[in-house]
Parts: sequence; C-alpha cells; structure tokens
Amino acid sequence: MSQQEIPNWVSIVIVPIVNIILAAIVSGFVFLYLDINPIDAVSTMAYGAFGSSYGWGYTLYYTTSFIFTGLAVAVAFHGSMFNIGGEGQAYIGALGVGLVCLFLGGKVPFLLLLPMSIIAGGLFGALWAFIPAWLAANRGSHVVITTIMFNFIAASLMAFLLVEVLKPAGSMSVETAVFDQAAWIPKVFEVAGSFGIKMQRSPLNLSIIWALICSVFVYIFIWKTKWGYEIRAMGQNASAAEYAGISLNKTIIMTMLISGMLAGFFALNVVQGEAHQIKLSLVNGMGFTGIAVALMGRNHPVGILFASLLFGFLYQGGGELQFEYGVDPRIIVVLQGLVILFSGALEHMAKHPVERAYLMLTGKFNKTEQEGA
Amino acid sequence: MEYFQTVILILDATLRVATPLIFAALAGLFSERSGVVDIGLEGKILASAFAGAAAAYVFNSPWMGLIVGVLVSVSLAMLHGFATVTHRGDQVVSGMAINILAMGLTASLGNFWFHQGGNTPNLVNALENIDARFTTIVFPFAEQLKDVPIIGGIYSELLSGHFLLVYLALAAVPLSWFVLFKTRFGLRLRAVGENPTAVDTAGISVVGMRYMALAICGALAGLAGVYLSVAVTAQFLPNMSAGKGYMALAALIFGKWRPRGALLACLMFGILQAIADRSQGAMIGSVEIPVQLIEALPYILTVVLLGGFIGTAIAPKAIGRPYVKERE
Amino acid sequence: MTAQTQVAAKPAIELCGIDKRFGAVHANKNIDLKVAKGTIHGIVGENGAGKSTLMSIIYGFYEADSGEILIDNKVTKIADSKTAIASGIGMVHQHFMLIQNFTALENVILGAESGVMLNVSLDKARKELTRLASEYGLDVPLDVPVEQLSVGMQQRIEILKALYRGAKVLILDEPTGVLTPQEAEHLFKVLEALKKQGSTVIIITHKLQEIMAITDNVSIMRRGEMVGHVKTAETNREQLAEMMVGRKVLLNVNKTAAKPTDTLLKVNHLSWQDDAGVQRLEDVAFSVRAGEIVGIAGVSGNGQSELLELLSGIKDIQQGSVEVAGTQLDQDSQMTPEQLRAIGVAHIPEDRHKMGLVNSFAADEAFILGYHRADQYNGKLLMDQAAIRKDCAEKMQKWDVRPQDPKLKAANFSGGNQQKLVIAREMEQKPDVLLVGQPTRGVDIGAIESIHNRIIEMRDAGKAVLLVSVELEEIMSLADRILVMFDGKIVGEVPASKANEQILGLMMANIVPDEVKALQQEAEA
Amino acid sequence: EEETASASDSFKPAVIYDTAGKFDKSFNEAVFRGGVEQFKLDKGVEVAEFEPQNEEQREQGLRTLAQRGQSPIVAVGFNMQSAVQKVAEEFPETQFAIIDSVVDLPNVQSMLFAEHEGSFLVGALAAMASETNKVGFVGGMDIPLISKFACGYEQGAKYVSADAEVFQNMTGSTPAAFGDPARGSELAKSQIAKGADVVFAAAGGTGLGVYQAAKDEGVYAIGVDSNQNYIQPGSMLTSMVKKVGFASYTTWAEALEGDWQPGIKVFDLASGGVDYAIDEYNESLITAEMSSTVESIKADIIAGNITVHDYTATMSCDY
Ligand SMILES: Nc1ncnc2c1ncn2[C@@H]1O[C@H](COP(=O)(O)OP(=O)(O)OP(=O)(O)O)[C@@H](O)[C@H]1O
Ligand SMILES: Nc1ncnc2c1ncn2[C@@H]1O[C@H](COP(=O)(O)OP(=O)(O)OP(=O)(O)O)[C@@H](O)[C@H]1O
Ligand SMILES: [Mg+2]
Ligand SMILES: [Mg+2]
Repeated sequence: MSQQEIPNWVSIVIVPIVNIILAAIVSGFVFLYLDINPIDAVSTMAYGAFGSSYGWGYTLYYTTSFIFTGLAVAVAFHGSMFNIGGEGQAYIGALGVGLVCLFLGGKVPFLLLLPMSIIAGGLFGALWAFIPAWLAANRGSHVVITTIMFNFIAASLMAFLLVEVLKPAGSMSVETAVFDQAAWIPKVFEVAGSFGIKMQRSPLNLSIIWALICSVFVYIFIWKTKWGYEIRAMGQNASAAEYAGISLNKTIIMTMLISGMLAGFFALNVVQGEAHQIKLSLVNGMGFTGIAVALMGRNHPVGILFASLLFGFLYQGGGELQFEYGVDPRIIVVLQGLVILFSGALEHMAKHPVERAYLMLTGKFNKTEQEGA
Repeated sequence: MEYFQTVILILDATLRVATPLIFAALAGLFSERSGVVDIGLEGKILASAFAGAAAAYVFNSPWMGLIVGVLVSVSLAMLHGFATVTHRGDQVVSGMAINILAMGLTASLGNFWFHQGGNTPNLVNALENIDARFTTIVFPFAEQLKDVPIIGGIYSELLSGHFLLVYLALAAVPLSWFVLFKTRFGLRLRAVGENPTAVDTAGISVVGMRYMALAICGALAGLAGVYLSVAVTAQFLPNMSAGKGYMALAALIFGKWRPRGALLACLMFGILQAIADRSQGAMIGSVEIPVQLIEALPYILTVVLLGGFIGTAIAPKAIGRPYVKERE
Repeated sequence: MTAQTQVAAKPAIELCGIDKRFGAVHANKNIDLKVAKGTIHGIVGENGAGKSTLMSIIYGFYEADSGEILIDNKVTKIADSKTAIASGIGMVHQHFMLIQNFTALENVILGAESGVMLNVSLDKARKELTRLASEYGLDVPLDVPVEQLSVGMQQRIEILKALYRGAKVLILDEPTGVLTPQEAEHLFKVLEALKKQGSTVIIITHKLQEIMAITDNVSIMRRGEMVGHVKTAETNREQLAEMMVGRKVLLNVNKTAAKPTDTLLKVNHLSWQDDAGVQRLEDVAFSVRAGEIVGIAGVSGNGQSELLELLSGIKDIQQGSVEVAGTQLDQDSQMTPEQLRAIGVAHIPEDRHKMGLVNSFAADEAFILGYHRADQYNGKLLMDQAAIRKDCAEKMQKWDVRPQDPKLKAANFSGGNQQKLVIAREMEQKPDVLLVGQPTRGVDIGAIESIHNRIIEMRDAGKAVLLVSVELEEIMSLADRILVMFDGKIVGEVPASKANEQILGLMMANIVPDEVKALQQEAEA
Repeated sequence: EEETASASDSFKPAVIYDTAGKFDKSFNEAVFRGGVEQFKLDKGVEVAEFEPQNEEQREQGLRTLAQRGQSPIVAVGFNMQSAVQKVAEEFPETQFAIIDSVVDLPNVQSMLFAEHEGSFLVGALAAMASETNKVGFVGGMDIPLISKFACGYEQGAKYVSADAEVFQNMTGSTPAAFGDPARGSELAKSQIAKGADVVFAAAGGTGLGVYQAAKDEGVYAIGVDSNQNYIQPGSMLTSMVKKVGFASYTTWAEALEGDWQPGIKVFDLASGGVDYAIDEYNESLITAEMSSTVESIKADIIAGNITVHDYTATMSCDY
C-alpha cells in the first residue's frame, strides 16, 4: 500500500476522523457505565460548546491557548526535540506578560504596551527553554527530562515569586494585583459590541488573532525559510545537517527558543486577555495538552488549528456536562486521554483498514494486496 | 548522638520515600531495556494506587489490593504494548495518553463508586470494621535493641519497621540485575533493546520479548502504586502519584539504565526529599532559605547532574523506535 | 526459466514462484531457483534487483506473498527465522546482525541458549566455538564487545553464529564488501572447507571476479526477476554484466594521463582523536594537485571517514594543518563546511543515507543541502522555491536522475539515482577541490560507469580530486596516485601505473612490499 | 434565549467549590454537608453546585451560575476572590458570598472566620494532652491563612504551657500542598521523631496522611475544618471546626428570608463559627480537667479577656 495508490486526503482527513470516532465510541461506553446517556452527553457538549456565542467564546478561548502550546511543541518536534516543558515555559511567559502589565499598565498606551507584553511573554518563555536547550546542545542532556524538571522548577519559582514578591500585601490568595484596565487585551464580545454585534460575555479576546498570526508565522518559518529548512534537516537527519554545515548547537538552541517563545505567548490569552493577573498554576495542564494538539495536528499549523478547536470543544463542552448532569467533570480528562490514545498512539491501527476500505471501494483492491497486507 | 539520630531518621525516611521510585525506576528499566520508552509510568502508578486501594477496601484485604493493583497496571502496560509494539504507535504519545487516561479514570470511577470526590474510603476504619492496610514489619528484638547505641538506631529504627514492600523494593534491585544480566531472558531482553532486527534473525520474537518486558514493567509499577495507597496513606487520593513516574525516569537515566545506578539515583532523590521535609526554616547565615527552593532542589540537582557530571548516558540503541520490518 | 536442467545434483533448496512486494515496489517477481547440495551458488544482480529480499525470504525474515520453498525436496513453510534455523539455514546479512555491546560469545548464543541460566549456555558455547575455530580457522576474541572488533572479525562471528546453530545451508549477502583482499581470501577458504564437508553456500556479491573464482553456479537477477542461471565454468564477466544490466557495459575506465599543475590541497601532520580518546588519524600528510586524482585505499574504519570529515570542516582540526585552495587551516583557524564550500571545496560523502541526503525531503530540498544559504536559492527573507525547483529539475535532466520529479521524496529514488543526485549537487557547484567518498557504493554497474566518467571529467577540467574508496578496482582505475591507509596512518604511496591488488592488499594490512619501499626511496631521491 | 440575571421569584441558591472538590473531607466537604445537604433537609431547596477543575472554570462556573439566575452564590475559599470580584461586578443583581476572603462590592457578602481563636483552643488541648511538652503543626500551603492557624495554635499551646515546643511545617507552596498525604505523613513522622506527640494538621487532604502517621506512631492528631474525629477514632484528639457549612447555610437562609446583607461577616468563637469538636470518638481522650480548662479559655476569649493575635493582621506571629 503505497502513497501512489492512496490519495493524501485519505490519511490526512479520513483516518483522523475515524480515530476520533473510535475514541468517541469508547467514551460512549465509559459514559454508559457511569449511567450517562452518551447521546445526551454529546448533544449537551456540542450545545454547550457551539450552541451560543457564550459557548463559542469559551471554546475559542481555550482553542487560543492550545494553538500556542501546540505550535510550541510542533516547532520543537520538527527539530526532533520533544519539548515537554510547555507547561513551565507558559508559566514563566506569564511572568513576563504580567510584569509588563503590572508595571506599565495604565502608564503606557495600550498600543505601545501590547508589543512590549508580547515580547516579554515570548522572551520569558524562550528563556525558560534556554537552559534545557543549552544543556542538550552542549552537554547532550535529554530534553525530555530537563524540560520536565524545568516544569517543576518553574512551579516552585512562580510560587516563590507570587508568595514572597508579587502578592499585594495583605491579600490572601496567591496572585498578583489586577492589572490596570488599560493593559487588558480587549475581549471579542466588547469589540463586537462596539460594531453593534451583540455577543454574550466570554473570555475570548483579541489574542486569538495573534495565535492565528503565529500559526502563519510557524508555517512560513518552518517551510519557507532557510532557518526552518535547517531545523527540519537537523530533525530528520542530524549528521546530514552537520555535513551541510548546519551548526547543531545553534539550531537546537534556536528551535527551543522559538518553541519556548510560542509557549510564552500562552500568557497573552490567559493572563493579559482574561485573568488580568498572575495566578498560581494558571497553565493547569494546557502545556501538556499542547503535546496532544501538536500530534493530532501532525505538527502542521493547519492541523493544529483543528486539533485546538477539538480540545477547546472538549474543555468547554465538558464543563457544560457538569452543569447539566452533575457529572464528575473529570470525565473530560478521560475523553482527552482517549482522543490522544486513538488519534496519537493508535493512529496506525485504523490506517490500514481505512486504506483497504478505500481500495475496495475504488475497485483497486486485488487479491495480491490482500495477501500482502 | 543527636546528630547520629538525625541521620538515622533521615535515612529511615529516605527508604520510605525512595521505595515507589525504586519500583518505578526498575519498571522503566525493563521496558526501556527492551527498547520501549515508558513515559506512562506515572499513569500506571496512579491507576494501580487507585485500583489497589479500591480492591483492598472492597475485599478488606491489602493482598487483594496488591493483586488487583498490579493487574491493572499490567493491563495498562499491555495497552502500551498494543499501541506501540503491535501498532507501532509513538511511544511517548502512548505514554502520555495512558497518563491522562489514568488521571481521568481514577477520579471519575472513584467518584462514581465511592462518592468521595475521587478518594477511596480509608483503608483503616474501625467503624466499618475495615483494616485493609499493609502493616509494618518489625524485626525480631527490635524493641529490645532500641536503646543500644548505634546498633539500636540502625537496626531498630532504620532497618526494622518498614512495610513489606520497602524490603521488596530493595530486594527487587539485585533480582532485576540477576534477571537482566544472568539469564537467557535477560540476554534476549537487552538484545531486543539494542538491535531488534538481529534478535528477529536469531529466531526470537521481538514482539513477544517486548510484551514480556512490558508485563514486568507493569507489575513493578503496580507495586509502586500499591505501596502509595495501600501502605503509606491507606487511601487513594486523586493525583497522588505527584510526578513520581517522571522522577523515576530521571533516576533511570541517571543510573545509566542499570539497576544499581537507578537504585542510587532513587536513594539520592529520596534523601533530598527527606532533607527538604526536615529543613524548613533552615537558614543560610541570617537569610531563611525559601521553602520553594528546598522543594525545587531535587529537580535543580537533577538538571545540574545531568548537564554537568554524568555526561551523556548511553541509552539502549533501539529505544523509542518501533520495530518495522517492511517499509511501506 | 529454461536453464533449470543444469543443476544436476540433488537440490538443497528449491524456490518456486516466489513473489514479494513492498508496497509499490515489486521486489521479487515469480522467482524460481534451485541450489544444488554441496555447491557454492552465486547470485548477482544490480543494486535493488531483489537479491537480499529473496535471501531474506529463504531465511524467514520476510514472508513471500506467494510461492513455495522446498528444502531437501520437502515443501517447508518458513514463517520466521526460527523455522529457517531449525531447517538448517544460516545467513550472514549484508548489514551484520550483531548486538554491538555484547561479546562474541553472547552474540553467538543469543536465541540458541541451552537453558535458562546464561553461564551454562556460555560455557557450552565456549567449548563449541573453540572447536569450530580450529576446524575452520575462524578465531575470534570471545569476550570482547563486538563493537571493538574489526568488520572482518564481526563477519567471522556471524559465520560462527550460523555454524553454531548447525547450518547446512549458509547464505552470505555481500560478504566481501568490507574485507581486505586477504580477509576475503581467508573467507573463501572457509567456504571451500564448508563445501567439502557437504554444506551448501549461497553467496551474493557485486564483484564478478569473485563469482568466477569460487562459485559453481550463478543466478542472475534483474529488476526483481530471475533472468538466468549459468554454470560458472561456462560464462565470463562480460556476459554476466550484460545479463545483469540488460546491455553491454564497459568494465574498464578510459582515461588519459594526468597533467597535474598547482597544489590545491595540502595536508600537514594531521592527527585526530575521537571523544573516547582513540587516535583515529596520526600524522597524515599528502597533497593533491589540480588535474589529478589521488586515491586513498584501505579497509573502511582506518581513518578515511575522519580524514574526509576533517577536510570538509565537519570535524574540527586538533593537530596539524591543511592548506586548501590557498587558505591555511589549523587548530586556531577552522572553517565550517559552509565556509569551505564557499572557497570551492565540495564533498561527496561516503554514506548518502547517513549524510548526503535527508530522506524525507523532496528531491529539490535535498538537492540544495549545504547550499541552502546560497544567494541563488534565497530571496530577501524567504527561500526562492521556484528557483530551487527549476535548478533541481535542470540538473536532474542533465544527470539523468530518474524519475525526473523534483518533488518526489528523496527516499523514493533508487540508490543509484540518489547517488546521482548527491554527485550532481556537489559537482554542479564548480568546486576547485572535490572530496569524494565511496562514490559507487551500492550502485549498479550502469550508474558506476557514468559516475566514473564524471569524476574523470572533473580531473580533466583542472580540479583536484581526493577519492576515498574501499573498492580496489575503482581506486586503481580512477586514481593517478594511490595512498593506502591503515590504523589512521598513511602506509605508503604507489603510482597507479605500478599498483596491483596484491601490493595494495598487503599495504592495507600494514605490510609495505619491498618494491613499494624502493619506489618511495626513488621518489625521495 | 439569554437568561436574565435578576433574582427571580423562584429561589435558586448555588455554591461553587474550590478546586479540591466537595469531598475533600475537610473544607469543601463542610460546605456540602453542613450547608448544601442541611439546607435541602431543612428548607427543601436544592442548591446548585459546581466544582471547577481549573483556574478558568472558577470564573466560568461563577458566571454560568449567575447567568442562569442562581442567587445567592456561595464561593468557597480565598482562591475564588478574583473570580467573585469580576463576576459580581458583571451581575450586580446577583447576590454573592465568599468564604475566607473580602470582596468589597455592594452585592457581595464576605464571610471570614476567626481561625486563630479556634486554633488557640486546640493548641491548648494539644499542650495539655502532650506528655513530651512538644506539639506539632503541619500546614498545607504556605499562605497567611494557614499561618493564621499555626499562630493561633502556637499561642494556645504556650498559653497552657509556656515552655512548650511547637514544631511547624508547611507542606508546600502550591495548592497541591493540600492534597499530598504522603508528604503529610513524612512531615508528621519527622515531627514525631523530634518528640511531638500531638500533631495538628491544617492541610486539607494532606492531613489524612498526618492522621494516619499519628495513628501509626501512637500519638494524637488534631483535625481541621470539618469534625474529622471519626477518621481515626481513638487517635484524633479533637478537630478545629470551622463552620463554613453553617456560614453558607446562613447566607442562603437570610436571602430566603429577605434579610441578606452584603459586607463583612465574621464567624468567631462567640458566634459559634469556629470551635473544637467533642463527640463519641474522642470524648474518652479529653479528661474532665482538660475540658474545664479549655472551656474557661473559650469563655475568656469570648469575653475578651484573652486576645488571640491574628497572623493576618500583621503578617507575622509576633504576639
Ligand atoms: N523492507 C523493505 N521495505 C520496503 N521496500 C524494500 C525493503 N527491502 C527492500 N526493499 C525494496 O525492494 C527492492 C529490492 O531490494 P533488495 O534489498 O532485495 O535489493 P538487492 O538486490 O539486495 O540490492 P543491493 O545490491 O543494493 O543489496 C528495492 O527496490 C528496495 O528498495
Ligand atoms: N523504499 C521505497 N519506497 C518507495 N518506493 C521505492 C522504494 N525503493 C524503491 N522505490 C521505487 O521503486 C523504483 C525501483 O527501485 P529500484 O531500486 O529497483 O530502482 P532501479 O530502477 O533499479 O534504479 P537504479 O538503476 O538507479 O538502481 C524506484 O525508482 C523508486 O521510485
Ligand atoms: Mg536499482
Ligand atoms: Mg542487498
């Protein structure tokens, strides 16, 4: 079964859909076991996520976060590095965004502040990726391990900073002061409102535009520039890259810096766009989910957009389940796990039957192939 | 004497803290030596901790907890095998999926069964006549020797009075070494992690070897989970594995994929944790060390050691790559 | 297949209608083959013809899509290597199947252990191997990790593995590609001995003179098909070559005498240690002038790879210096591969898969590897993809790379075409100094012919060419002067006109024949 | 289809828990048992519940509840502060109540507890029960609120026995510190090894490890928030109850009656908002003498004869 006979859209579109259907079927059984009618559950989730501008707002808000963390993972993947540190990098990125907003919010016009917070978020995220990158480049340390460690370290560091440094005196909860309103990224419902379009309030904010810009940027960077070329060359064949005069050290570090930068942008959405303050554990597993997003999206920005939307749906629709049925909301984590299992780990399982079915339907199926499979 | 006592107590705690890490690191050792990356240790620990506690409660027996916990962990390992060995899926992704699944399923099922927000009921409960927790093993004469200087500390305090699983973890280290390096099974397992094609041409089933390695991995990871819930806390709590699977992986790499090395790394993490637990409010000069720094110390140290001292550990050569005979 | 009658003796193995596809590649098409018991049977065929696939099917590594295998006239279903081993088949693969960090002993017992405990198996194997070693002259160090052994030793271990398992039919896939002539000779003696004991040997090789020297029968494959069976005594090299390729092939290179001019590459006292502290190069010195080809012969692993990587800037110079195209390089003034390319040093790497190509890249992307920063391929910010594709398409046409599709994945070209792509890339940049490593490794006879001609053309255009090859024939027919390397040192130099296999073979084993010593003294005087 | 946010004729109270969930055996569970269940039992009114799983869902849950016309909405825990601040502004018609934090808005009731007073009592009990004159405190997350417990506990212990030693440990600096029983058990063991024979845990789920360790080592533990005496009968000396359930109940009841008021409400010893727990599981552990002493201390605090220093007032435990 070669590429020549099976058109691309089968493996890019049909197979992922089949995978998701499989995950949905297994989820259905889990729901049944937990005394929830799966059909009701799905329609509740779908309505909750897409049934109103409120639902859409939340879904797209989560989608924005996943685009950033998913792109971060994908860029590193192209350089064949597994950056599990999105969690920590996003957290530290929040520090950068937060500091800019805290100290300059209200003092600097928004249009000047925004580029600064973008730079700060990206820079801080990149910085947090730098040490693992440097160690990988110069000492051959395992990025998976170092980035996991850096997630833990980021959590401790942020806890320290929040508790000891950034928390306003007398405040009980571990979070910074709320930023000056002038530093907030406008919400989409507000912007829409000013154009006379009525939308329900939701945390969806204009950082989604930056997420889309970043997607385009990643596409162009990876496939259209010489730096992207070098990253891919290194990722696919490091010794060929060395032969070509590509400095592996520099490329490893560049890749990880960009990856960390993208993760750092996460904070624009969550911190500057919605929470308007730095809080403890604000990333909350979304960095990890980015791995699933990147894998499902096959490390391509377009795929990542769709995968982010899917996970946005799971997050938002899942939250709605709890309102309607009082279901333990952690069931959503099960759904996520199943989606990753079927469309990531078991992606090849459906591939062959689907390709065979395609061949059969198009009449290209013959006996030899059947035996050869 | 005071000083000696402190050291003994820290070492005593070290053993307790290191036990799940040792089990998990050995679990990872079997899996990775056969060429399968297992980032899903975390999920297996969590799932077996849950299943162990639930079964122990339901059957009112720690041993049933142990059996069920291990079985559940082995099933997850088989799922990993099904995805990565049979269907050649990405090993890291499969591990992540297992971690996330375990996180969600333990909480949802726990809540559904016991209505305590994902917790299992306490395994020691005089009211319900439940006593399903492992008891500690006190060595003979430990009481009598308690006050003998030095020996009392070492024998009665440090060596005696742990859960059976603690001793089992320590015994599992030489046992794993023996299995891996002195038996036919171990030879084949190591070979399959280095060069599966060669193993295949030697007439040995690569798939079979990897499944067996994963089964052992599952069983050991299961013991780690059961230790946490059925022995230490006598209850399951959501997310109680708290990163131990990842630390065990780090220990494995530290230990250069060898049982003794992994043991030492686990003990090092254990001792750091034990010291951290005891050094709150510790001062450097007149400045109090932030707790967060002490907490982060094991992780910082891991990074420093990985980057600075141990150099590049040589992983099994075929690790992470699914065995593919025919390119498509 | 009409020529089956030639096999007179009882067949040890018989194949009927073996068919095998890998996706779109039809690797074996309805193959019939009979191998007579107690003979040495050669199989030849160009690269990718399906020889290894066929042998792997006999050995149970692959399963045929259809067809039957008969062993001792009994239909045997060989589903896996285990069955094959049990049926008395042993195979030495083209790429050795050894666990690199295991000892010879461990490698031999793997899968043939005699019990649960290792030490029992190890003791038994030690005795048995000692016996086999004396019987066939197959001495190997038993307790050293095989990664520390030479390829020749590793191959012996592979043969011992098969014998230890009681193989009656031994398959060898390109066994001599990595051996010195002396080692090859030793191997052939072992094979003769096996034959005398009644064993059957199937041997795949690209070297037609070896076929002529040791086989009893030859089968020829082309493009997945079995195109003929002949008795060795009734054929010759030219006829075999023609059957393999399907047309007449010139086996010898035509070239005029060299007219060397200025020195373009000069290597002075170059020494180099790897990370493990092993001395890979020691005091290497030579020079290459414009208009000549200097060949470096030697068994692979004697420092040639390191030399090429140092000269092309992949590795850093540690000791000594290099003058290249007028620039002096040493420890303190290094150049990256990119900078070296800019001053006119091109490098055709020894291993196209490991270095020369990124297999998952499209042909045009692979075609600019190393030149991807060049102005001609880049716009202001983005790469100029149209220019890249156009250039690649032109060069593919010029070099006859098939299929001529710049967007086809590099992995999907056959070996010969991949190599042409790499060579086109490097030669088309008009370098002054050309470093060439194993230009025809694993490339079939047709392609070899054209690659050789291109290298000669480069020389005649006044370039300095340094050619590293383990193929003595190739070195002798292309090079004007030949240096022989052994253990990181240059053993000696021989003018091509005076070289022959005998002399070079000795030098590759670090023995300098008197006539070479005399030549060198003459040159110094 | 947009629902109006006005308090409608039908009374629709709600609660949003902290991320620890409503079955944490301590804080949130107290709201569930003493508030939600009790309210339904007494008034026959169903209280809508939401358990956020992450930071976003705090605000989202609150907003969804408000949007559906639920009121009053009780937000459990100081972590809800900024969410309440925001959503209460968006829905000025809806009544909100927050536990353990102050939100200064005209539609928010802030319910604070005098944890230091309750902790003082259990500290006194601990010191009286101790034979070694050494007692321990294991806190959850290292935040002022938990230090408030610790500081009150220390004062109570020293009040009874001036030279008592009080060991203190915090489990961690993130919310995870409220759910790490293994660590809790280790911390307790280290304190017990240093001689502590009564350990007070103000650490949510982490406390369960502390109680287990105390039981294993044969010393006393003190529970927190809910009455946790039943968890390890016989080795739980008492519990410092913080009646968050009662507080939530009051808020809903007031709203039902129509006399709900915004502003700060303090639940202290005097109002019965905090206390120590005596029940069938620990009555045998508290001697008559201990009981009379602690009762007189309680009376003194209520009367103002003893002032217990509140850590959060000065952010230090200098009293
Ligand atoms: N595992 C495989 N999966 C897919 N295709 C394969 C595989 N092995 C070989 N092929 C393809 O089958 C064809 C025959 O390959 P094979 O290795 O048998 O050739 P060969 O005659 O041994 O060549 P060489 O002289 O290079 O050793 C080639 O086109 C090759 O690309
Ligand atoms: N692994 C592979 N995957 C997909 N396609 C392959 C693979 N190997 C070979 N092919 C395709 O099959 C064709 C035949 O392969 P083969 O190796 O027999 O080439 P060839 O025609 O002998 O060329 P050459 O003479 O240059 O060696 C190739 O041109 C290539 O397109
Ligand atoms: Mg070919
Ligand atoms: Mg071959």
